[in-house]
Amino acid sequence: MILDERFDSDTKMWYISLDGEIDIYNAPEFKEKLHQLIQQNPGDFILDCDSLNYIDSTGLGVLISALRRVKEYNGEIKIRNLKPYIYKIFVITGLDKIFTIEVGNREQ
Amino acid sequence: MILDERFDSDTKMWYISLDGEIDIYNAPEFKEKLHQLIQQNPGDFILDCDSLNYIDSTGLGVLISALRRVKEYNGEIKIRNLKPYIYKIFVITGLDKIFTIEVGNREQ
Amino acid sequence: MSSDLITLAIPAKPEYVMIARLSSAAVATRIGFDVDQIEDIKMAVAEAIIMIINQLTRPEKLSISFILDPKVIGIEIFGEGDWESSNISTHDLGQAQLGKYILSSMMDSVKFDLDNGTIRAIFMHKDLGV
Amino acid sequence: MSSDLITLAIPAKPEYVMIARLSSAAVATRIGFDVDQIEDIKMAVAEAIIMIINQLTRPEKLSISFILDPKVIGIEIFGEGDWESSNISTHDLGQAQLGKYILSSMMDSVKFDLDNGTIRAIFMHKDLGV
Ligand SMILES: Nc1ncnc2c1ncn2[C@@H]1O[C@H](COP(=O)(O)OP(=O)(O)O)[C@@H](O)[C@H]1O
Ligand SMILES: Nc1ncnc2c1ncn2[C@@H]1O[C@H](COP(=O)(O)OP(=O)(O)O)[C@@H](O)[C@H]1O
Repeated sequence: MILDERFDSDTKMWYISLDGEIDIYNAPEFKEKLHQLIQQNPGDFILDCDSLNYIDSTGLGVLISALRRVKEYNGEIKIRNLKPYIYKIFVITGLDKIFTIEVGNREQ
Repeated sequence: MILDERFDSDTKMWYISLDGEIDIYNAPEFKEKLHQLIQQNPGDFILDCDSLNYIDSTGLGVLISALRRVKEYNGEIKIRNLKPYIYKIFVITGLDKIFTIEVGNREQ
Repeated sequence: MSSDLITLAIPAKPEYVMIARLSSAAVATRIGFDVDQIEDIKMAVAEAIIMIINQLTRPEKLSISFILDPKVIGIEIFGEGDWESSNISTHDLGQAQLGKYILSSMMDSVKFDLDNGTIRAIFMHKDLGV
Repeated sequence: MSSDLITLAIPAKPEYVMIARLSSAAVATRIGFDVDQIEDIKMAVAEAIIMIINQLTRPEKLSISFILDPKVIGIEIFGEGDWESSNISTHDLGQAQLGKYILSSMMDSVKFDLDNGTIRAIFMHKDLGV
């Protein structure tokens, strides 16, 4: 789920690496964790999804919920290195328009 | 199942690479194929199991059936590069005693 | 030739949805779907289950039937438990909307069996398309 | 707390055994078994199914139940179809012997439900062992 988290106090950015699966089973824990990080340091978020293999609508809901909170202080959530079939899910659901999705810098 | 087959006419040996899964579903095809190779060139067999991920009792039965035929002309079947958990199945069933199993030359 | 039927029943708990997902992938593999189609089917089954679980106030059991024909997979998902049509929050509605987008783009058809506005069962199918 | 139950039913045809195998792996993963134990459980389920299929003269359906407790998996496999106790060849007996060796070493217990010398159902269990 969350493989790694690091707050850069110079740029006020959270660097989060996601991995494995985010689904109806672990989404509540993921939500709690993200909200906790937002409270701890209300900065921008970079979510590195290089090792993320699966996310369902519950996981997407958590991202939306986090985005709402981050928007409250005019922050943003950037999503990076999505695998093609996960990127497809963001497009299908229209979430590619509300998150800043960086495409094309996926090294492989 | 059978990834690759090659008969060396100098040494009178069949080099067979197995891959994937050999189970109740494809065992009949595997049996037919082995018997056909035995008829074509009654030589010794080297079965390279480096890419074999799964074999069930039906697949083992095919190997036993092939061994019986090969023994008729005093040939042998050598099994090479078994993955540890597949080697375990040969030991459990006692088949490690009727086949020539080469251990330890598995490069990884 | 009549269709082959595979059925799976799991407790309607989040920790078991993954089992339905992986079993669906195995079924889809056997029919001959390609890697992307298998991903779609896994995802659709999971979303359908999530939708049904979210509508039940006391989810108990989920039954998933796979109806297999040479080039088509039909999937029926049915939930057992208590539910009320009134208990759906806007939060859940947003969630359900996400699920519906995903379902309808992953499968070739999706039908909802509604009971008083609540989804009780979902039928969907996907063609092999070759 | 009572056990959770997962059931899977497949047509008793060789091409579907793989689905039971992969579903068993998913169930075992969820309980927390390690990679080797999951391999054992997959293999045991497949061997039990093969044994039952081989005893049926006209195999129809296989039902697999997984009874889940926090640290134990119980598996019951039951076959439907016609069978006669007389039709088992020595070839099949050799095959069955291989299967029995595998089953008994992969699982912590194995029980055969015999009807006139023929296996109708197989019950087995494995402990998580931690
Ligand atoms: N397209 C959408 N736009 C906005 N919100 C959505 C959309 N789809 C779903 N939602 C819902 O918004 C929810 C997150 O918003 P929020 O109400 O802030 O959640 P929470 O109160 O749990 O933090 C998600 O759970 C999601 O279900
Ligand atoms: N431990 C064993 N030793 C010898 N044969 C065995 C043993 N276990 C099983 N067999 C059976 O021997 C069969 C292969 O022998 P064989 O009668 O030559 O088969 P076929 O007639 O199909 O070629 C296998 O299908 C297998 O079931």
